[in-house]
Amino acid sequence: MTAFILRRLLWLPVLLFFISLITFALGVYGPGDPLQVLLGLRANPETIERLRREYGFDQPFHIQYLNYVTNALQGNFGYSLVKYRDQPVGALIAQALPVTIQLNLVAIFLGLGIGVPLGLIAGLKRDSWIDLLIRGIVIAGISLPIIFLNPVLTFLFSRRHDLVFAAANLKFSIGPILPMVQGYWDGIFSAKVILPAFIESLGIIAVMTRQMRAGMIEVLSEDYIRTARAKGLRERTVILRHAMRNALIPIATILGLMMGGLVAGSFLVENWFGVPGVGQLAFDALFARDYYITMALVLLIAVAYVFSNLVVDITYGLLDPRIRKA
Amino acid sequence: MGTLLEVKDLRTEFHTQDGVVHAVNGVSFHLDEGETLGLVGESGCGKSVSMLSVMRLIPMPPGKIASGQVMFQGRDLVKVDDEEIRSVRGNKIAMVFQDPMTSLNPVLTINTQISEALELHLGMTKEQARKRAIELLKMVGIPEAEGRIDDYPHQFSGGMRQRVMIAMALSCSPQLLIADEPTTALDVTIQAQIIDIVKRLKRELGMAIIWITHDLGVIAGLADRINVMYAGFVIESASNKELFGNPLHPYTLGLLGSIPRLDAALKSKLTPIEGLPPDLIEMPKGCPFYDRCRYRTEKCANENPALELGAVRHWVACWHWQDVRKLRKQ
Amino acid sequence: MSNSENTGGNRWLIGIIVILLVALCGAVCVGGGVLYFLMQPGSSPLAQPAPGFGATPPAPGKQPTARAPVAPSRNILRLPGGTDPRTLDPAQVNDTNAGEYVAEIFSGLVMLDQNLKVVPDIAEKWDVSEDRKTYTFYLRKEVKFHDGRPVTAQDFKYSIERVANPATLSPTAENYLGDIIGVREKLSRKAAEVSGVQVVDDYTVKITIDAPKSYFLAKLTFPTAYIVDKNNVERGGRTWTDKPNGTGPFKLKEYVRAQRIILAKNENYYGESKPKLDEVQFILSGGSAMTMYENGDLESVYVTISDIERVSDPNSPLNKQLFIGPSLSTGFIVFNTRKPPFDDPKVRQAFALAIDRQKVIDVVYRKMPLVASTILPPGMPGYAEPANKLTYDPAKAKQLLAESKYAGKLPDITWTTIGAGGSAAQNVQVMAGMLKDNLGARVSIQQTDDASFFNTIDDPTKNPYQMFDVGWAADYVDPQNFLDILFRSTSTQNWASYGNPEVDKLLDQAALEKDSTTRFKLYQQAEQLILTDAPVIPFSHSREYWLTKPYVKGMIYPPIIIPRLKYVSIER
Amino acid sequence: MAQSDLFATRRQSAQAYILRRILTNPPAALGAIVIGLMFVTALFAPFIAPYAYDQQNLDQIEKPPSAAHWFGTDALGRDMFSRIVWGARSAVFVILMVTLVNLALGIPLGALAGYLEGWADTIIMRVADILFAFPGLLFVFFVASTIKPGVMHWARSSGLSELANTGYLDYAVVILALGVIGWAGLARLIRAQVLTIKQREFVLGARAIGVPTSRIIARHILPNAVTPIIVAMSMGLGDIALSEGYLSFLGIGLQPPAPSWGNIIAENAGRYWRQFPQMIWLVFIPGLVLAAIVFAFNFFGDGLNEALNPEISD
Repeated sequence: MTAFILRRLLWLPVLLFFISLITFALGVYGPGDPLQVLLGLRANPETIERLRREYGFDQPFHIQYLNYVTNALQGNFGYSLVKYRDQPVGALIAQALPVTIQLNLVAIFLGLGIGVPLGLIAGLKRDSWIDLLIRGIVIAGISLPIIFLNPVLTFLFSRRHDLVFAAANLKFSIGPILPMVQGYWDGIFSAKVILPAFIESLGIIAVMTRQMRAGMIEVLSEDYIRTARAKGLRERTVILRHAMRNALIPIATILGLMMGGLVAGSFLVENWFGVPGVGQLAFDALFARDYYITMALVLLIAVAYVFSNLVVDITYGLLDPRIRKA
Repeated sequence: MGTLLEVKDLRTEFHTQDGVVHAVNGVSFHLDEGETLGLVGESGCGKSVSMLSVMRLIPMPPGKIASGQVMFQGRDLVKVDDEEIRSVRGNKIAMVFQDPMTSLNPVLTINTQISEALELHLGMTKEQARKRAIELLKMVGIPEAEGRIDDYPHQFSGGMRQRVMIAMALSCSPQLLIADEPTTALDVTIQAQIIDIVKRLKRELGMAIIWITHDLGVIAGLADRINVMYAGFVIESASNKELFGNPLHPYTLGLLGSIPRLDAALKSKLTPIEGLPPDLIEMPKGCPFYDRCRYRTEKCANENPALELGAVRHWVACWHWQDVRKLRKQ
Repeated sequence: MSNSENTGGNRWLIGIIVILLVALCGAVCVGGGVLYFLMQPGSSPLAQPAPGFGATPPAPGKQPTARAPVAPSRNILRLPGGTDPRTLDPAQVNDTNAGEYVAEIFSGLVMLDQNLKVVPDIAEKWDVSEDRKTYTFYLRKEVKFHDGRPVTAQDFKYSIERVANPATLSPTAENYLGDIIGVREKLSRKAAEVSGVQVVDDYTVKITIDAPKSYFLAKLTFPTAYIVDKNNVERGGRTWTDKPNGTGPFKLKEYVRAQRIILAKNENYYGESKPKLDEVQFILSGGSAMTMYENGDLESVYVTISDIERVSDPNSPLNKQLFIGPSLSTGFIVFNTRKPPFDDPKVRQAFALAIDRQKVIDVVYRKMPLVASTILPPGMPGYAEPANKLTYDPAKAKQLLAESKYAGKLPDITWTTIGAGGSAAQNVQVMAGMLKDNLGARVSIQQTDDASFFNTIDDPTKNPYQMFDVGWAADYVDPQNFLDILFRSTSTQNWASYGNPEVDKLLDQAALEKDSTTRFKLYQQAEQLILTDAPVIPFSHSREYWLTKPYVKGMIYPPIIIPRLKYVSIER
Repeated sequence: MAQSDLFATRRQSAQAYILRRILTNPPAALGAIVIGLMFVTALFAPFIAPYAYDQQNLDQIEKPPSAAHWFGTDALGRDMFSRIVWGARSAVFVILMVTLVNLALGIPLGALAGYLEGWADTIIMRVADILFAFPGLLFVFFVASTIKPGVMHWARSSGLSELANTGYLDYAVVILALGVIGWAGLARLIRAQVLTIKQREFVLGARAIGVPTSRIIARHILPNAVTPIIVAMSMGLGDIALSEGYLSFLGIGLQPPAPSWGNIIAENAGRYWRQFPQMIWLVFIPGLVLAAIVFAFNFFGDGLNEALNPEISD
């Protein structure tokens, strides 16, 4: 096990080297110059040349890259070039990261809380109308484009709707269900988190439901479930203790892998709802060619990915005794 | 001895995308207390399904018990509510399955799996159940039972797991043990050990046993009576001695012919039955064995024979059992 | 519950119950929402449009009538902040978004007043030498930084030296201070000190520039020349602006990135107009500003295109709170005169006449900007009503095209435009449609990001774009800022690659002319020549539309960065 | 187990069996119909659309649906129905091309990785890992926004400005970006298949008699991996349609006035999301059309999956 972990950790620097090299090259040689974004229409060739020189952008690529790596190894990931001029990239990410992680955690909890029971029911009632309905809803959830859900859901929940039933001569209004959708970000304990988290959780719900359904179907056809039933156990016990535990093992794996995605925000959602997270930072950085930010984010995601994989492999054994003791 | 279990005209169907599979087609038999009944037939003949139907363990849907009665201690197990059938399962009737490798839950300890039935049916506390579980493991011959009680199934060998299964089945001292090919997945020496254990425990505990197998050789040393099944029908039913000494159904005859016998090994070659069982979705209206039968006539194609008495306590479902007996004697 | 559950079933059961409850809530929300949407009978009279994607992230809104405006308990002004300012460092400011904050926190020797005239600020007066190259500024003696330290001439000197220090990486040093002798030398590391700025005594400073330039004082009003505190900068390191110590009418009280910026009154402000507000809060993220304004969460707000029709309606209560001001900017459609077919002036003129600009402005822009017929925007000194208004005339356009050398063989044209979203190019789409209908021109649209766009058009000799649209807003109030920068043949911002020796000559004369009336006349002559050659089509002059609560007095939205909040007061 | 014997499949041709299973699965059949409709619409767009997609009528803006304009008109007075019909053509084109690129990259790379193992496997799979590690859309966006100006500039400077003007390059960029990202999943799948199949007797036998590697892969291994590929691809098509929408929404994809569902939503969602009646036809209809297609692909893929693997395996 130790050797396995070590091997994985040794692979990390190699991965980081290649990723950083590629992103750095895209930043340096890619089109669009951050200084040009900074200077906008008032770009003065003299100014551009001076800034390039002072930033060291006129140096050969390998020197620039080495400088970057040297600084990065000392914990200095550069300074924002355009978007938050002169702010240390590390500090910017440190501000955005908790927001995104919190939002993603809420989304994952929503996804688990909705997806697992739905998958459980669908799996238990395989091929019944309720199974069909659940699968339909779940697939609809991931089929609705975010760019469509954003405006429609905000419209639905954040304003007053006057309902008129002319036939019955009825007229009433439903006030905004989520008035807190607007205003600035207040952390995950404000109502503002609900819509973005819900939209982000749709994909997770789909994954969880599908996995849980397939898992339940598979597990329920296992011999040991029949054994459990033959013991006269309550169906509840059979499902909760015998079936669900086995069906949840792959769910745990997926969850572990999702932990790697915690650090990446959905910029479509964050942008629309004004969530000051990583997604928005990445979006702004990409558009502004603020490539030190982009690079740091890319490296962060890579590290998170490697570690989440490692953690999954290690904890997998804890969940499944077959692997634990093997 | 009184009757423990009486099955009358049991029919089980599976509703699949391809059509209705008629797995069990009006099986009737009875079992006395302490009796050992062998249930014999090829794979897919409905022997397992009929027993799963008795315990109502058929997956529903797609399965469905279409009709019939399963009388057990004065109750019709087909009709009782879920709560009641559960109080029977594992308590009065227990079951041991074919593949010990997959029949134990991989993520629960042996203790949990044995104890849960004890706690449920006998109302034991955790400690009592654990003590009893250790006793049971000792009873089925698992060495160092105390040390192994908290192990997981994958830490046991196949034979040991089957012992655990038996211990689990016997935990509540059932009146009836249904053993669904418990030795098929094991190698020969282990098979013998398991059979010995079951024999010994039957002597000690006195429960009735229904032993399902496709291997007449296994059943010969075990059963008091044997039911032969084919395509969802019981086609012959007789005592152990009678069946082996006086088989009346062509299919039974074929089965007996396919057992390698030490004394006959040199003289006659093995004669497996040619052909395949009928399509259970589109059942032939006549005798199900028609296609493969050496004695078939026009009548066999059109009418399905019912069980009739062919000898003392010996029932057979064949239009031509008399011919079979004659031919066999020649 | 039976005993069997006790071996571990409980945890699962509780878990399942919790999970089901959560799921139920989710299902109810979704189901209810869908149901309730389906029941929606039709138009809501209170529909509120929002800004488009890209500019400001649109965010959900509340119903205006849902809540009565809550008056702030203190003397606090709340404004929409839009996106985060790029910087709060005067040396780094080059956009209005950042400039708005910096102009309140810091100040310089001179400033622009509400009428955009250069007036004394930290300098109480100044002398200009006979050759108009040397300026002597006399500083007020009572000026103090926010921390109480008095401001002296050395502080000004330090500030200029800092901007000119190449390590400061100022993006505006050349543009705004490049006229001062020594600044360019120091920027290129050829000199250690800016020789053009000399400290005469603690309260007198002398600035020498390289040529008599009438717009020099106007340039000095830009944040680049603001005074910063040496201790503050040197102790604060690269992020010293987290706690800026300025001289302006307001101090930075709090800045939470992407959330809010709060400015507080500078009690020791030296100027004549003392700040009257205790606090100004800029809300940076989330929320549609318009909705927040209507809910009483903001005291003043910009009006965007989505709301303009509603607000312009004289019956709307909001109409009385609406103000409109010029923005000193012009939007242009630029032809690359080195690329066919736009090397022929007749084609350019034909294109100009084939676009119904009024219609575009009416439909796409909901009449917000003014149709432009001149390069200089109204409000700019030297602006004159144009003789020829370039009225839409498809017949004449066809005729001009037929007279051109591309008659009957007009090549395909690509119109490049800045676009970050799929919705960005509506104006261009409409105009391309008009060119197709009126001239049979096949115009395709290519959106590009602003970085590549600026990069490309700022190098006119290599610019591959045939046709593009771009806007220009005044940096300082002088026609030179439009005509000289955009149309002199040697300028890097000569986007159209336009070259007319006559125009160049007029621009040279105007730059040196002392008498402003004559000077503006010269600029007008140049403008006429340019319009005739039509390297660009002036398209629109945008206007600022804003709403202000009636209890807020003195609120302005000037077209140029000026300290404006000190004029504002709340009176109920 | 006795049960599985009971369900012994009746003998019939595999294709007919799969087809029947899909057609008897209502959601999958519905999906197939919607997908078919989209293809037909795409193919016959010029005949179906009553107006040109870019025909403006500035006097008829934001009109609600009517007999003349089934889906109403947008802010420039263009017929929404025609735009959505033409949008189907963009969607189909992108979906097909991206799938081709994915297959062209994923199959050879996955097969090589699985067959050769060793360092080739390590390199290919690590690259796939990296692609997998990143949030898909962000990565596509990163690639697209990075390569687009480059491609445009290259096209113009190498005398292909005609091409740059036609809009084919917009398609090319979208296709390239989505294609470059999308192969990783496919390659993983194929590698896993190859690793399994390669141990089978017929492959070992082929190798024993000296059949060259390339032929073993092409003749023996790939045909056996077809089923999972089909399932994976059919599930992925919906994602491609969505991603194209997002890219266009962000302005990197197809350029207006060329209609794509993404840029139709983008044009209207930002502006009309609070104006109720306009929202119905300017936001709701295009959004639901895009959703319906993705929905159809997902259900079809699900049905196909079940048809091909009756006993659901993970």
